[in-house]
Amino acid sequence: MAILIFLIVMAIILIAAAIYSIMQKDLLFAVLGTGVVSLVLSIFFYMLQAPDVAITEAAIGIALTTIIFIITIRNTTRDENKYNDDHINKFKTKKDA
Amino acid sequence: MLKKLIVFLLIATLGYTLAVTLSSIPIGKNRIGSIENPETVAAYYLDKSPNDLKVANTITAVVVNFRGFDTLGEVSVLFLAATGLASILYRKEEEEEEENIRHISHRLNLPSSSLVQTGAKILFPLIIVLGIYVFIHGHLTPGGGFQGGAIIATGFLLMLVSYKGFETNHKVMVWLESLAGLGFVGVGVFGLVKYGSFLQNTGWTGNLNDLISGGLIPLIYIFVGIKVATELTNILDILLNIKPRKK
Amino acid sequence: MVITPVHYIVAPLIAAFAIPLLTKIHKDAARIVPGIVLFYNVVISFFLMNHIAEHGMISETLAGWEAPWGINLVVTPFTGFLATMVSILGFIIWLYGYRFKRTLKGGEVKFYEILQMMMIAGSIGIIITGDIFNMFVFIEIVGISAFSLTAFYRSRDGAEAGFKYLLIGGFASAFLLLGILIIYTQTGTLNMAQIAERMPEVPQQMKIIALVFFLVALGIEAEMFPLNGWAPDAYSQAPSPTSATFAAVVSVAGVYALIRVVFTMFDVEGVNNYLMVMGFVTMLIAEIAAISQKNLKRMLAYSSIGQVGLILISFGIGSNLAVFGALFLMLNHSVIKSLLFMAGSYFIYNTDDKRITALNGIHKKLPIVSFFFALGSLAIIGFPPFSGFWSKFYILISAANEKYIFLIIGILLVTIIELTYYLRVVGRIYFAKEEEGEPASHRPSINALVAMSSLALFIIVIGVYPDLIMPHIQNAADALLDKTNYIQQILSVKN
Amino acid sequence: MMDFQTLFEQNIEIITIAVYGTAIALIVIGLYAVLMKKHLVKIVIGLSIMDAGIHLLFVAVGYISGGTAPIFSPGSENAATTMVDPVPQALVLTAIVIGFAVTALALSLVIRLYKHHHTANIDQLNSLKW
Repeated sequence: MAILIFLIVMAIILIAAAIYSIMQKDLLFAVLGTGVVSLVLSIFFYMLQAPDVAITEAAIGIALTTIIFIITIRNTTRDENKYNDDHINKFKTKKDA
Repeated sequence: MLKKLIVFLLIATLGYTLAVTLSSIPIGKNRIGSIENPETVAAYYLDKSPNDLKVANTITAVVVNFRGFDTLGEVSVLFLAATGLASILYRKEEEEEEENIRHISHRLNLPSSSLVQTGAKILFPLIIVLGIYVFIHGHLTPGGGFQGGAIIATGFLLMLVSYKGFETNHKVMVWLESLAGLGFVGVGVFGLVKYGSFLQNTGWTGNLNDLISGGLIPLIYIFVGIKVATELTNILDILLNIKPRKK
Repeated sequence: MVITPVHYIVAPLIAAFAIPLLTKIHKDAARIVPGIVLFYNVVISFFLMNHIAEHGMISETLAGWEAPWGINLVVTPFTGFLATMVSILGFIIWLYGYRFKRTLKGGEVKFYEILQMMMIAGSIGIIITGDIFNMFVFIEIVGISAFSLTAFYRSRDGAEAGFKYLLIGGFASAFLLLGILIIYTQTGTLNMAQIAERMPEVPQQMKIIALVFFLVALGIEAEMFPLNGWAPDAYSQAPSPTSATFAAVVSVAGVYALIRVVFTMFDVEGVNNYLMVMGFVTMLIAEIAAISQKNLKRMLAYSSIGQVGLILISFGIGSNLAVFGALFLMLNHSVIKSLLFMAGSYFIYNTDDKRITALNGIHKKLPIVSFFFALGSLAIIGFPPFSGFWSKFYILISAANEKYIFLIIGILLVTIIELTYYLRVVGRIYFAKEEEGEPASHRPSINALVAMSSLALFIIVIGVYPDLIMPHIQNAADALLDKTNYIQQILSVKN
Repeated sequence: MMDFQTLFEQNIEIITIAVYGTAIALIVIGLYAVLMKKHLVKIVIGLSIMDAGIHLLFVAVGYISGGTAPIFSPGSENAATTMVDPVPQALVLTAIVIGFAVTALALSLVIRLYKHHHTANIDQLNSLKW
């Protein structure tokens, strides 16, 4: 029974982490949320008798995907609501019209 | 507001459709059918993998042999992604010189404490060995080329972020990358020339659960492992070495 | 070693993996090797077409597992016809682009050539594979190359168009996976012939839901309305040889995938009508949008979508003659639209301006290119002595045979719209008052001229002697419609 | 391990709801993020969550109650009848790697766009019509 409860708790954590990661305004934490999604997902895969998929998800989903997101955030912006104040259209060229 | 409504309707439709569809695909039901008289591909694979190919891990047998062509395609997807990434983030030499920051490293680094560096130094060989172990034993235990390759890439990632001066040897990387890819295709062409079917396995397969068994399958998985490791390391290397824009 | 269909994929892959090494030996290797490979694909095509004309269709097994168990590659008169067309156009586009990219430096050339070659190879893969998941993998190969090439110039708009394309492509692959999932649980197989064989046993509801997922996913690849928002941006931002490849190769592969799934895998009633209606809407909206375009490449892109709509209508009519017309139109569209993109890109290259208004009186600067553009315009509208006439003619006849009056009216209306906007451009090129300016700085190089003239020659020759190509198209149409034979031939080994 | 299997067998309805529900929720949440969010990184996050849901769905339909992982470890050489379906797992392996490739490419485009626009908000990237 304990495993069943564990499974349901895991399902709730998974959904909560997914919602958290799309609602969180601080993108760094949002990305960590997707890391949690991957982590719980790989536990799911393991419980559903898919150890190969679990290892792949762990290595690629948790480690590599998270790190490339973090690199991107570092190169762009961490705040979801950040707007560019200078007028965007000032770069517009005639050719693109 | 209208957009929100449309999106909501779209999402509700998709969710409802999936729920209805899945309710008639019950989980846990055996859809494979009899193994002796296979009607589905799954039954056939479960039958042939231990008996004909002598590969203990059926998923490896499926990925490398039965559906090996998919894996070749997948490896090339990764290769193309690395190429595309390099092309999108490529900078002309003039541009680099213009910004005059060519020789300054801007790589993302952890706060370099000696603790982190020592830890990385100790962990790095262990991770590499683990990765190699995973893809060498791909036909026996869970894991294989992708998993091993991804683990090795994590090892390189650790070194790249903890040492400012750590650089992957580009020459070696290019050679390894190309040779691993060519090795994979080469094994396939070997099957084509010798047995008349691309990627065909050799007749000799050894015994189930031996390290050296399964014919060419472990060899292919080693090539896949090296290829995946180099491609992923390449992707990380390119991304980590982006120079931040001038403030 | 005999030539087998797998060479189509293996040769480009070997080249792609080896190019990073070869460039170290010779710096022009990255430019030349893809040409050799694409030419080799043309050779394979002719060899295989000969072979199937004598011995019937080929179903090659991979990894030594017979058809339903392993992945198989199928060359029927239909897939062989499309693969031949794609490989020949791929080679011509390479020839055209050979010196076009002279301005690029070492690294960039390597990336460009690898991606371009793999996009063509992946399209051939989509066409010849007989396995639905393998098709997904090839769609991803084409997709990844296409996203990267769209953003290849690393300009602001290019990156945006690439991102947009990638996002919609991501949707497509997600939906495709869902469709594959449903089909797999219902039939227990991934081989398209076996899926088709087992399809009657699948519950109707499952069938329709899976079909909807496939239609959405492949509709995106085939530029079907309303899923084609990516196309004009991608076409207009990509390097010109890539735009030509999108029109001539990628859209063909997308339409093929859609047709293969709808015609062979599924047996749902009424999907033909759906194709017809969606094709009609696609065509009408795209052609109307094309009128208002100010950017030459965007106009050509909308025109391409319109042609794809017409192809879908024609497949939707579903009679043998209509399928024949659709395949003929696919061929014509690929050839003519590549010619238009090739010629158009020299205008843009010279005026350094993508707008149509910049073309005033350009025929004095670039007489040959202008001639090719005018030829292509007339051909795509469907003027009689050119090949475009015949495909439209057969489609109209087939619509008349099936008594679809509204289709005939629609197609004629669209022809008038096409006439308006193409002749507007041609009129500007030839009759508008020339703007002040220095003579053309970038005259077409000899290889580009050879590429364009061979396409132009094809348009004229087929326009005058359509009998040269019609038997092949007729075989292709018969092969597509003969579903039972396809299933039996592939699965015969099993029984 | 055995504990898992018996429990799974007994409570298959709850597990169906939990696993399918989670998968559908992930797909729907991901789709919502892709369609409604304004920040490019958020959109890519949505795409990868959507992919994750589909991967879970694949593994779930391949599951057979009471089944073991499809690996013939020493001592279970004849256990083929009690194994879960290996094919969806193999397909998911491919799909995960392809998904990573697409994500990496998408993020590189985000970086490139940010360099040009100094913003990653799609409302401000309006040089082409969205």
